[in-house]
Amino acid sequence: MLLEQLINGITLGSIYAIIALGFTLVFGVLGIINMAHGEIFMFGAFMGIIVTSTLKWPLWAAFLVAIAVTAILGYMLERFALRPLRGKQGVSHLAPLISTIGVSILLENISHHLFGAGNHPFRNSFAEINFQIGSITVYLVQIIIFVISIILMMALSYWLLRTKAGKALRATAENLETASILGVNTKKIIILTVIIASAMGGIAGILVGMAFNSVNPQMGLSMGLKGLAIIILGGMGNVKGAMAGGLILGLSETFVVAYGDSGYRDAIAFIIIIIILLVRPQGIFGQKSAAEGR
Amino acid sequence: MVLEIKNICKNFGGISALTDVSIRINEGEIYGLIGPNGAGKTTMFNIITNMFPPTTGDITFFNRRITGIKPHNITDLGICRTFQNIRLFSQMTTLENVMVGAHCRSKAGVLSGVFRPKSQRTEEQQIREKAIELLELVGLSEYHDVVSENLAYGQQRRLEIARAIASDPKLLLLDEPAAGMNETETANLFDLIKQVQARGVTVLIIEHDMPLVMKLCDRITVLNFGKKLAEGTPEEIQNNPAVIEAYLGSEEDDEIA
Amino acid sequence: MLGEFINPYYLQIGSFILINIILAISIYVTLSSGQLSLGSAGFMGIGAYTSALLTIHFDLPILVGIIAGSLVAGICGIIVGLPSLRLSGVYLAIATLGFGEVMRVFFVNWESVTKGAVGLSGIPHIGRELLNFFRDAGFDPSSIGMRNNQFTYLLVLILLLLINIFIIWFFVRQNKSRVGRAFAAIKMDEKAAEAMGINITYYKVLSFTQGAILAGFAGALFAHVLAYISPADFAYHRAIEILIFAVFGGSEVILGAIFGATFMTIMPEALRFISEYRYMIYGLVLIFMMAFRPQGIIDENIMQWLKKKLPSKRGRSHGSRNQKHM
Amino acid sequence: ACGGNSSQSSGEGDKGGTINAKIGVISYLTGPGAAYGEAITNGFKLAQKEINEKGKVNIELVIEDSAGKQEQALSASQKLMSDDEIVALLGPTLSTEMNVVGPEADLNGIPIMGTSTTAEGIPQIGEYVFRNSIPEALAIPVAMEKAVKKYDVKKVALIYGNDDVFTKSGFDTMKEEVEKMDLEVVTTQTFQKGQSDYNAQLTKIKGLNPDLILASALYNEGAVIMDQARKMGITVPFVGGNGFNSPEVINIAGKAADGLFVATPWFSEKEDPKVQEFIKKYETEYGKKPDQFAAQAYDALYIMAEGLKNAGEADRDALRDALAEIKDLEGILGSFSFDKDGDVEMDPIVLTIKDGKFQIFE
Amino acid sequence: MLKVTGIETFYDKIQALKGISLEVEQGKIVTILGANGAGKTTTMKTIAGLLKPKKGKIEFLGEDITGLRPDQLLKKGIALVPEGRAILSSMTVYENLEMGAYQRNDKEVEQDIENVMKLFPILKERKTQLAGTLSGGQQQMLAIARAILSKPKLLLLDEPSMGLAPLIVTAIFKIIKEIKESGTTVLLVEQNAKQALKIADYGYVLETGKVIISGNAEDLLEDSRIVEAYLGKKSS
Ligand SMILES: Nc1ncnc2c1ncn2[C@@H]1O[C@H](COP(=O)(O)OP(=O)(O)OP(=O)(O)O)[C@@H](O)[C@H]1O
Ligand SMILES: Nc1ncnc2c1ncn2[C@@H]1O[C@H](COP(=O)(O)OP(=O)(O)OP(=O)(O)O)[C@@H](O)[C@H]1O
Ligand SMILES: CC(C)C[C@H](N)C(=O)O
Ligand SMILES: [Mg+2]
Ligand SMILES: [Mg+2]
Repeated sequence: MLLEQLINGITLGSIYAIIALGFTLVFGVLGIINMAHGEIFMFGAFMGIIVTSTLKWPLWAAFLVAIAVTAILGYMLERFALRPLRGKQGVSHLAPLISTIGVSILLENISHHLFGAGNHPFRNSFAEINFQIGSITVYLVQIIIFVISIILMMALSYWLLRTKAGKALRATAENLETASILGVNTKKIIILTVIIASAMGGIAGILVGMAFNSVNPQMGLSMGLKGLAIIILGGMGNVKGAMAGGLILGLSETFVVAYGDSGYRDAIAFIIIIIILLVRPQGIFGQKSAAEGR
Repeated sequence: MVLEIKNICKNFGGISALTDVSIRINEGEIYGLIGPNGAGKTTMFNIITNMFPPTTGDITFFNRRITGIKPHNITDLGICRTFQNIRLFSQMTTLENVMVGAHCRSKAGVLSGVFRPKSQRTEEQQIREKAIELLELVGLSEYHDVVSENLAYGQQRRLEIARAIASDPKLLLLDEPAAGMNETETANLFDLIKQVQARGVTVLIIEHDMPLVMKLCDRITVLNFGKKLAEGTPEEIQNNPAVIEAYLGSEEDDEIA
Repeated sequence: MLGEFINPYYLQIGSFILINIILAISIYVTLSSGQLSLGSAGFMGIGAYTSALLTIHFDLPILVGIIAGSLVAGICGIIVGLPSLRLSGVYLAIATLGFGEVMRVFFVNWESVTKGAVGLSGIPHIGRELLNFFRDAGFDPSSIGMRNNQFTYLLVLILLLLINIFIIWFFVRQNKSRVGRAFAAIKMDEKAAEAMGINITYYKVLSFTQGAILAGFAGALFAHVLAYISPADFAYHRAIEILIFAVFGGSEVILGAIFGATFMTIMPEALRFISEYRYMIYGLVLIFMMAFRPQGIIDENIMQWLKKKLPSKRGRSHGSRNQKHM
Repeated sequence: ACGGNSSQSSGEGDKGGTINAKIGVISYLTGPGAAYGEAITNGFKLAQKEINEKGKVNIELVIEDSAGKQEQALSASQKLMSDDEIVALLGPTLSTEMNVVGPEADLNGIPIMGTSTTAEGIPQIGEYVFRNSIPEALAIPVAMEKAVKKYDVKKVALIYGNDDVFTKSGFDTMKEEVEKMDLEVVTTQTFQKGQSDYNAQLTKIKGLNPDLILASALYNEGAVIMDQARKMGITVPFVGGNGFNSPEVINIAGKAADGLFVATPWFSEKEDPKVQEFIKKYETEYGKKPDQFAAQAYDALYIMAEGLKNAGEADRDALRDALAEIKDLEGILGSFSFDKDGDVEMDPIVLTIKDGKFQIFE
Repeated sequence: MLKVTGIETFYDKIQALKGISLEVEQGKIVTILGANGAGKTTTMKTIAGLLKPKKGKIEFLGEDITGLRPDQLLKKGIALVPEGRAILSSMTVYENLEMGAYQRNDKEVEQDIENVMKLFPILKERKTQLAGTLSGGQQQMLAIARAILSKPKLLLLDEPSMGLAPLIVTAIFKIIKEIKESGTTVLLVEQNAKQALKIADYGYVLETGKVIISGNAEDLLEDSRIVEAYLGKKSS
């Protein structure tokens, strides 16, 4: 039981973490909460279904198509919902929040229109591969999800902290103007970031589709909300924090169900963040901003 | 004695920004706080106004211990500051900025603000008149309805001073008020600070503009690496070899440049 | 006669607009001190449930229920507002959004009192109660040629309109006072405000609580206008919708919040004829408006322009940046 | 497919005794539950066409979207009610919406009939409120009894969506019935709308080894629950409510759907020619199989037509009285009558899924 | 090497530059003087590509560079130390320096970083401190050091001495001279008019967005208009 629940929790947590990484990346660079990330993720999941079930192509093609489509969506998001707001005078920090909410509403309704309202099954023989360990069934997909989330986290950490491009990205995050006079092509960096984040959402979408066999136009919302909770939990723009936050949330949701009252499952994410924020207002791994009384 | 700084130490992580600094400032003085970059001057201001607490040490203001008191209460007691990096309420007009400065000297709450009894109207009128007067003092009265972020740099610095004075401070803390000003503007600033002093306000000023400091201050403390290096009148400081070596440099250095 | 001019459908929409305006103002008030709170939906729920339960179980008059609902929401506002002081920006936004979610889950799970997801029905309806009152007084709406629902909704609308006028007046005046200046100062630079002697704890909690009271008040009205509430009414979507009202209309000035609430309530109704596409259009409108007017439809410049156009000295609404002219 | 305003009324001339009537429809057409609203309006339109062709009554439908939200449902109902020519309302889709719209319609004296609202207490809202959908309180016990008998059930586990009025009231019925039947409840689990991971709940259920799982869920969630349960190795049967009864369950869950029991008035394999004709027509018109909601809507419009015929005129009060009188009307769901409250009187049948197909469970 | 002709720059509708023309010769130090709000910073930002001029032309080494992005200009060899020390406060001192060499791919970067840290020893001491927690003056040094690391052909300095201690001001001017001697051309904006003119070869004086005086630095030092307006009565 315990072991089984642990596996459930880690699987869920890893998924949350991958989604949160996408949020964190965009927040880290643009200081914007991309409210449409959940919907982009949902589109990734639908691409998986279309490619494997409708077109009957192999699974790897599904990943490629999902990455391509979500990357394009990411580009369009940047082009039409974020770029017009950048560098304009008098733009309140709320504007990008609202325009990405607009994108999320639009995407949800488009997918509703294209794919219909209900759940779509993700049928794939790969999703059926499992091992029997004692009385416990472990699915290969679960292991893959965990591994991918770890790989993505490490790759992102390394990229941000050690590579030149990563540093340029952090510089852009902090101050667009400064980064540009240091020679960073900020426009390119921003597009790149949004595209990478979106593609990560696309990957997560397929993984979720395979793991839970349920894909619908609304799935972006609840996953998106969890993702938001996690980046706050871990500290905005912090890669390790996203991973840790994802696992904490996945495990605690699972254990609330296993040993507590499943009715409170949806609240647990926010109860945890409220508690953590009171102790560490900047999140578990977040840093306090410098320069107080100058 | 207006302000007594007793054995202040401040550590940030491993860096000790201030080590055992004591200063006593008398009523009516203009007191200078100078020293190399990173010596801990701004940090001292932050500790006096309790933006953060000292690691050890105490500060008393008119013999009252003010360490640990909330910043807004410190302003209430009569200490007000300006910032090294100008921090005006950028979207407000010049006049409104100064009126905010008078906040702690007025008391209208929500209900009287909304229902406007006589007392509130008189108070509001007084604040406004006072703000206008202060704008005149700093030479900004013609800009009263300009949004403050559209003011030129030097004007913003003067506005910050007006805003601080609006809180009727007994002690005014100025952090590099002359930074970014040319010499003519600096000369105007000198006159302004003198006028403030004439109103009975004690001034503690951080400044790197030596001609200004030497002309303006009655006494000066020099900090270096968080420690007190010297204290004295401008002449004493100017001729103190340790200060020259650490901070002022000699005229010859100047000529090499 | 009269009945022909009064379409309860429009009255109904009008009532929702007026309730939404109060909600938009609730977020505007918290924003005016620089705090982005997405807890409005939660406070709205608290107000709605409190008032509904009191009027259903204790037979209290609706008025008492509504006042109690606003107060309870206000108290919760203080309780949430105090610890939230340590948070700012998005952290605050998401923590308060979380508070709303927690409240919703709480309403769902506290079945013995809230009836869970089934919701509370049989809540006294303001209009119907008023109708009964008039009937008892010997007045029948048909005597002036109105049907029952026309009459009830007309009463509701008039009542809400009066409430709105008062609330707007109140916050416009507050804005122009010492308290309003303190809010604005905190919004622009918290540290500097503190250094100028403003008790930021007090003012931040004050504006947070005012927002909570307004949201609770709107929630209570909502309960007595719909006569039925369930936890789903106070979920994430509501919080986001309220945020959109304020930001879309322009979060800097109170008129923006009012305009936003009005526009965003009417739009889905006006688009009924293309029902399938109307939420797509809603999304597109958000994207485009933000691209063209990121500060919201109504901002300071428009206010200035309006003031010039309407030379009347008593402009109905001014923003935080008041008294441009002495 | 289902546009906003009004679909065409075909009868051109008022010959003889044709009764012309406008009926308002409030349906869930945008948002997560739009699939239900779509099936329902399709059912209405199909029936409308047939009825108008027969010529006795000529019905015009005015369809409004509620997006599944109470305020919108109320606005829509106000819009419809304020049109004096509209004699009755059909819908709204959800019980939550009906709880708001019902009292308003009752107050204004316009008959309203739910075709999919299955929660407790709906027809009791007022004299003018009716429904033709079988309430969960009627359907679920029947299915439970049969399943319990067949599998000799002693221990049950419950799982339900606790943030939705419909699944919650279905659960209440299940719980009541469990107590009546004296079964042991090993655990009660809940889930929330939009959730996609039920593994934690199911793992717990699995550990407690129930003989039967009672699941109050809409088909979207229900199908996924079954799928995940079977993957985990839970093999016991499921009993679900009316929301669970949809061909979509088989579509989503595949062979994992085997072992589901539901009680319903609607069975598509019934050898009644009326039923088969309906299915054929529906499929040619809309390209998919009708579900119970389409069927209930279809019957509902016939009930309205019958009421109008009996009332003899398109008048709200007359129609109400005529509706209340309706007895033993034959429809595709079977023989139909209203009880004294305006609730449906009908015996449901129990279906089970076997080999990927709904079958009558004997 | 730099030739600016008739540039006009706007902030929304406010015209900050009303047709500025100036020229910077290779290997020289040219200084721009002017009161607060005269348009000095705007000129620098326009040259560095942060602002786009509505009218006018900017040429660098004979090539039209009007309207290019800052990163493209840096590639061509124009680096800016902006007013108000735009350091990256959430990155460490060392990372800030690395960012200075962002466009370089040669192997000497590390060595060069060591060298500039010798120029400003405090930076070496605070290598791993977050730049945002440096004192005001330390930040200014970091900003200059960072710009040097991009090895520019033309260095634009906007009030580099602001907020610096007297000794450091002296040092900074010395460094500027050294930079020039090492072959980099410098365009310098200063409030400290006297010091600036002392090291400069040529000077321009701006007023409300226009050039009102220009000439050789020595001549300007003597110019009565300048003495009065910028060197103040009390120039020691
Ligand atoms: N939050 C902090 N964390 C770490 N170190 C800090 C922090 N704040 C200040 N310091 C360090 O404390 C020292 C003193 O800084 P302070 O700002 O007081 O200098 P200052 O004397 O005002 O210098 P300047 O004249 O350049 O403004 C500096 O070395 C600075 O790097
Ligand atoms: N972001 C801005 N928006 C609007 N007006 C601006 C902006 N920045 C500068 N200005 C205006 O443009 C004019 C020129 O400003 P600029 O900053 O170039 O002056 P400066 O010569 O650098 O002054 P200082 O010595 O204070 O740095 C000023 O009148 C200023 O008010
Ligand atoms: C469409 C159906 C699932 C509606 C459900 N029977 C209800 O009463 O809410
Ligand atoms: Mg300092
Ligand atoms: Mg400048």
